[in-house]
Amino acid sequence: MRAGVETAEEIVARCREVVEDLSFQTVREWKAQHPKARVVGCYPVYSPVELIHAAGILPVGIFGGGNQIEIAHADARFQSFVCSIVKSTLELGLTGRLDFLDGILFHSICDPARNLASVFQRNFPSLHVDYIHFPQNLASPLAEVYLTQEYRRVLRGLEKIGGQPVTEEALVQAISTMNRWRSLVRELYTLRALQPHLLPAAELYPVIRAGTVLPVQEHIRLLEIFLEGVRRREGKPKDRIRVLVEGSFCEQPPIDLIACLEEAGCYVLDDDFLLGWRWFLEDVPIDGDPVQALARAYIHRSVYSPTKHDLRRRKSDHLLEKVRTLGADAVVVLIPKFCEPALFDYPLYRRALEEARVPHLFVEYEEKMWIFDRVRTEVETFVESLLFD
Amino acid sequence: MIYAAGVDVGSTQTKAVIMDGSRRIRARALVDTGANVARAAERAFEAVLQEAGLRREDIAFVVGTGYGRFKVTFGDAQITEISCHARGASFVFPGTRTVIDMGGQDAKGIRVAPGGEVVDFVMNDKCAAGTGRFLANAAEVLGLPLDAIGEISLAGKNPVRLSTVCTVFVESDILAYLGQGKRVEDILAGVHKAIAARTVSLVRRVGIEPEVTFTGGVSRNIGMVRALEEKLGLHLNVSPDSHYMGAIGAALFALERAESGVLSRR
Amino acid sequence: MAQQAMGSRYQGRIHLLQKELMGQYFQELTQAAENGGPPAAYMLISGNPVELVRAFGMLPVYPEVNALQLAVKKESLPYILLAEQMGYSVDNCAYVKADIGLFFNGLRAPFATFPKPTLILCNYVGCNVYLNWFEHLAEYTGATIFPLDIPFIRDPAQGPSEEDVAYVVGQLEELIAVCERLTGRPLDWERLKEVVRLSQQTGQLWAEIKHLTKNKPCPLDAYFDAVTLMGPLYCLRGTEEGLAFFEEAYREVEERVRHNIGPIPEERFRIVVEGPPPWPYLRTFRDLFARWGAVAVASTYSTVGGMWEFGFAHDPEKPLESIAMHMLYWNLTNRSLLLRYQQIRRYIEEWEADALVIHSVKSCRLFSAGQGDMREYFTKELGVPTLLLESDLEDPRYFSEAQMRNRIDAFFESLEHRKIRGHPVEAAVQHSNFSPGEGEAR
Amino acid sequence: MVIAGIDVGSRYTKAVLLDGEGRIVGSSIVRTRADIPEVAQEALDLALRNAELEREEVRYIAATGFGRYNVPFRDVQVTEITSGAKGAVALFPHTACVLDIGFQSTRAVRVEGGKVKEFASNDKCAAGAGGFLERAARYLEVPLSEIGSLSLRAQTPKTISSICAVLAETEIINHLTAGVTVEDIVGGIHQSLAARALALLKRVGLQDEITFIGGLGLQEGMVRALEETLGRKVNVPEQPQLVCALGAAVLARQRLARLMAVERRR
Ligand SMILES: Nc1ncnc2c1ncn2[C@@H]1O[C@H](COP(=O)(O)OP(=O)(O)O)[C@@H](O)[C@H]1O
Ligand SMILES: Nc1ncnc2c1ncn2[C@@H]1O[C@H](COP(=O)(O)OP(=O)(O)O)[C@@H](O)[C@H]1O
Ligand code: SF4
Ligand code: SF4
Ligand code: SF4
Repeated sequence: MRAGVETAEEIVARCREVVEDLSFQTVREWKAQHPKARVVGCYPVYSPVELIHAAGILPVGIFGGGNQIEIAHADARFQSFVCSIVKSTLELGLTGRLDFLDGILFHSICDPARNLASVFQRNFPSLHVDYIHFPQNLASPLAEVYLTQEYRRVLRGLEKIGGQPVTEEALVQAISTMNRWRSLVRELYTLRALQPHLLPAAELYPVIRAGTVLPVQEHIRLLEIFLEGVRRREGKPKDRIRVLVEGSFCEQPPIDLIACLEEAGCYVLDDDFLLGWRWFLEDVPIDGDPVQALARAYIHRSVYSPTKHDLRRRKSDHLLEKVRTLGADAVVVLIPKFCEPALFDYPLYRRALEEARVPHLFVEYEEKMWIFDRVRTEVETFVESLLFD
Repeated sequence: MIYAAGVDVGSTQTKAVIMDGSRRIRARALVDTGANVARAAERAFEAVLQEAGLRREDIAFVVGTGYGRFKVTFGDAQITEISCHARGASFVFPGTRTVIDMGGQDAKGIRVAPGGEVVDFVMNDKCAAGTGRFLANAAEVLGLPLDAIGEISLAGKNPVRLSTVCTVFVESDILAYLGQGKRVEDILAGVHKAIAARTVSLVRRVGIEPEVTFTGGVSRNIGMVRALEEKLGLHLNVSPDSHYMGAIGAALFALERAESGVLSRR
Repeated sequence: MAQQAMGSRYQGRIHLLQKELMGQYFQELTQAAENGGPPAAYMLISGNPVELVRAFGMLPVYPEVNALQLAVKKESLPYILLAEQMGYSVDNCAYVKADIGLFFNGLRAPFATFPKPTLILCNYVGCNVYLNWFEHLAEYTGATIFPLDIPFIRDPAQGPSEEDVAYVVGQLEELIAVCERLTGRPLDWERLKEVVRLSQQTGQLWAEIKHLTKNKPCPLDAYFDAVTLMGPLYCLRGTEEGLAFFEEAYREVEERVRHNIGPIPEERFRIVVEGPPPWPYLRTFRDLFARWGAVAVASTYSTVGGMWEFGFAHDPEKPLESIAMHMLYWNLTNRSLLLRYQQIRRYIEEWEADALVIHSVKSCRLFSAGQGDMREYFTKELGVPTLLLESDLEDPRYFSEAQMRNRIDAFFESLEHRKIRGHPVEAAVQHSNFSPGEGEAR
Repeated sequence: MVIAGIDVGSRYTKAVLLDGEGRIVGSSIVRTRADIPEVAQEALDLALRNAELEREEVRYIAATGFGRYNVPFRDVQVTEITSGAKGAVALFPHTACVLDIGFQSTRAVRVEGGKVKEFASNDKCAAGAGGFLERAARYLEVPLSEIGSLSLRAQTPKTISSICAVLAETEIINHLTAGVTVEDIVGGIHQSLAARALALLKRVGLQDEITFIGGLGLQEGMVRALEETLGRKVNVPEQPQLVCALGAAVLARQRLARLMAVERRR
């Protein structure tokens, strides 16, 4: 996909196409054009894509199969009570749709995802499967040392796939490219938080998600054009409530579900979609040892999420702070069914939100949903309870 | 001549078969299970005896199977329907390696060894989604006889996508599609397709190896046969006796036991 | 179709003894809760560092043990419901819910009252839910929490790296500082070594008992009876009573081997069981197998706390390193699924089992997520007859006896037919380049 | 001036008419069919006929229920959760919790200052609502309208443990075979539904007063089971099925008043 002179709307449409294409045509084409190139898949969350870029490899986000895939093989491997993304990701693999991958990275986010790494290992013996262990004791000074070593270990695997040693310059280059990408994403998020009526989440999401598939430089250009286009938009806000969406950090909601949320009367000020890619709060410094800088960035500068257990500060405090800074009316806790980490956060959020008298709505979804009547009723009721007297 | 009987007390229908020493099926009977399970077993047994022109004393051994097997009070032994369907299917189609059994409330996949022994099996329970009942409900909502919907579904060219496979909620889904002006055959094609997909994904767990024999009441539904065949890309063995496969298997076990002189009641 | 008479449940000396010991343990906890006592350290079963806790004279409390006790006594549901009212999902691990419910019930259970934690030691070993669980407990109780981060065994072909061990030992040192602060006294290294030595001996006996189950008939059920030995293994490891208990247990099992006594009158099938037991229906579940003369000769569940039978022993001379190795490598939960396949395969081969039974529990995705793949591996690659059953370890709402029975009966019927007809198991071995790593010395 | 509220439920479509003072002047209940626009029209017409009013007199119409968007002649739509709460508060001003059990779903709503504060619903699976009772009634061969009084006569209610509505039917069969009376079975079903309702109410925070609405409110046995389970009295409107339609009409009336005020200011 080449970024020509396009309107923001065209970009949205094309990005949506890229995102919903289960055969990863764009990646396949890219690989065909770059015969020696390698591709490594990243399962959410917190993928160190910089390492992959530095190894000269294209990182591709593997975010499950959405609502257009039929699960025919994977549900024999994973039971009914396991979340959809685990099954659909395996289904993508078992049906050959991931055969362009040379490797895939999983992370210590939850038990099903970890076991999925093993199942991939067994079912795809020629694929390089790595599993990154993120430290869970972030208050300890040992964590940084450990994660730096862990990243170096991952790098060694990537070097094998990429067929070349990774230089410090390459790492610095990759970090600064991703810094640029992330700062654009942050700009879009900031713009949206201030003027959500100009940039619906159902548009922002596919545009950013396309960045998990397209080569980063190409996507950066796209984001720049998109940002320009959105800045030129005009319009007046409608009578809607302003919400934060929390909980969909891993398995992604269907785009039409996001749209449904907005049509039912919400402006989304912030969300935690696609945390796999956009996980730094600030730029990663590029002085000093780059691998160590990345490790440090994870420990000190990354966003909170259900799978990061940082006892230095309660997640509910983070959430409340976000509510206050953005001036949100309410929080929509949008959680994928069977996602234990996210479901576990909910009772604590609920306690804190109730104490702070911030209204919230709990909604469960599955990526495979394609009918949203129930969710719509729930959200509408919620909106009605806040807007009507 | 020695005779043995198999009585398969299903959740929906009770089937009975009498087999003679040369392994010929002498008689079959089918009754609705209804509320009184023990009574249904009795009724089916009486009916099959009458059909065969035999008396109780003529039957050397009776095996009860099916979910109500423990209610076959006159039986000499109980064997699960999984073993019986495997056995029956291998008897009728000796090349059988995989059995798909779809009954009123459950679906099963069974992998069998050449002699008819069960190598592996899976079944769905806890939820009646995508079973015979599902089809029966669909037929009811559409006001069609159950034995007609399979045929009609074959005419559906644009199957609808169902939002649920819940046996109870399928009703409202169908109503909604009718409301949208969808054609009955397309709705039915969608219904069959949805169940076939679900069943195949269940049965895949045991590994689908040809030949595949389709048993249970739903095998009488030609629409389901075709939908499964399409999904599997394989031909399915279906016999007029497929609905009786569990009872046939039970009768075979009964005959074996009678012949080997195992007459002790459990 | 001979099924065996019911009620032939093994009730030997060690069962009575363990009842007594666990009763004393719960009494000690109640005592501490009501009248004060040594500071309580909450800990998780998996690869627990109880040695360190004991060396500081703290009381080990295992919320998992409490939760499962509630379930065994069929008391878990009200506690689970209490937690669900607070917003915990029906899909969250029910151990956690029962425990949270217990906390909001004033830490009072029908069989004991539990002391408030002084230290919440999150010995995070494999299970990500632990992190949530203890994070919540810390928030509710306000107690000091220490997350002990244990890197997962990522590469099934390799054990932990040197960095991994150093990282864990480093954290243990941090933990020691925390315990010193909480108890107000420095660590007595001699005492630690002594505790570790007791653990070493206990582990040795446990390993030997597990090897005795290779005998025919198998002297005790390595699933249903092994779980009775697990309470003392966690709660009393590193104490003299604990060691004495295992000495007695070894004597008894060994005696049974000499007299060819098994847990049921006739051993007809030897099975390996994977997955935790359905605690609320333990007896019913056991009887469903006993009817068929099926005896578990090995189980993975009995290795969650540690895996001694494959050669692990604590080393009193290297207390911290051996505790670290125990947590990193020598327990089931911190190992990848593929290592578990390998473990089960060894059980099937070396313990000469006929079949594998997988009990898949909804609560515990650590155990269960992917067991379908395990089933594929054992049936399709190795041709091992495998039965997969689903229920739960804590939540009584997920157990249906009729369905369980149907499956179990069908499974043993087929095993029996095969035995009778002398058909070898049809080993449908398909081409596969995979074989689980060979990480352990045999 | 007449204001209408129309509740398109999955089983029944209900209409309520209010006059300018907010008094109920007419109502109707018709069975929901696939062609929702027509059904809604029918319900409105029937209510008008009952009230002896003309269509032209209707000034404002609010639609609610799952089919709210399919009422083409509506002026505004609200969800059945909001309208149910509104209606319950209109009838019982001290309502703190609303329990609504209809054909497909059970909903619990906590109300604060007349507004919905929190809600939870059970509608993924058919197991916990009125549809299940309808099927059970058919199975037990008793008219739906008698279920409520039958259940009152239960001596030792037999609860249903199956989570699935379809499989629960098998359980019912088993109870029947075991000689359990129809009264005890129906009583047991009501108890099971009450237990589920309690769990749901607890999720939103159980508080007095509780108003019970929806079609299940028509069944005295259900009300009693609920009161026993909750250990307290519940408010049951005379026509529990109409409450959502009423609530919609009440909202519509407020809306209209506000619009008219704005108009007048202009
Ligand atoms: N003639 C027929 N045409 C289509 N479907 C049929 C026919 N007869 C029975 N069935 C289906 O078979 C089911 C009963 O199958 P059966 O194997 O007897 O089940 P079970 O053993 O559980 O009672 C019924 O629910 C129905 O859907
Ligand atoms: N006359 C009646 N007597 C007893 N129960 C009834 C009666 N009419 C309806 N019901 C019960 O009420 C349910 C329908 O309730 P309703 O609130 O109208 O549902 P919905 O709004 O979802 O269409 C039916 O499923 C039935 O169980
Ligand atoms: S959605 Fe939740 S449970 Fe599923 S893989 Fe992601 S983090 Fe794990
Ligand atoms: S998920 Fe499993 S290991 Fe983790 S706390 Fe629950 S039962 Fe224990
Ligand atoms: S979804 Fe439907 S079929 Fe499945 S358990 Fe619920 S009521 Fe039964």
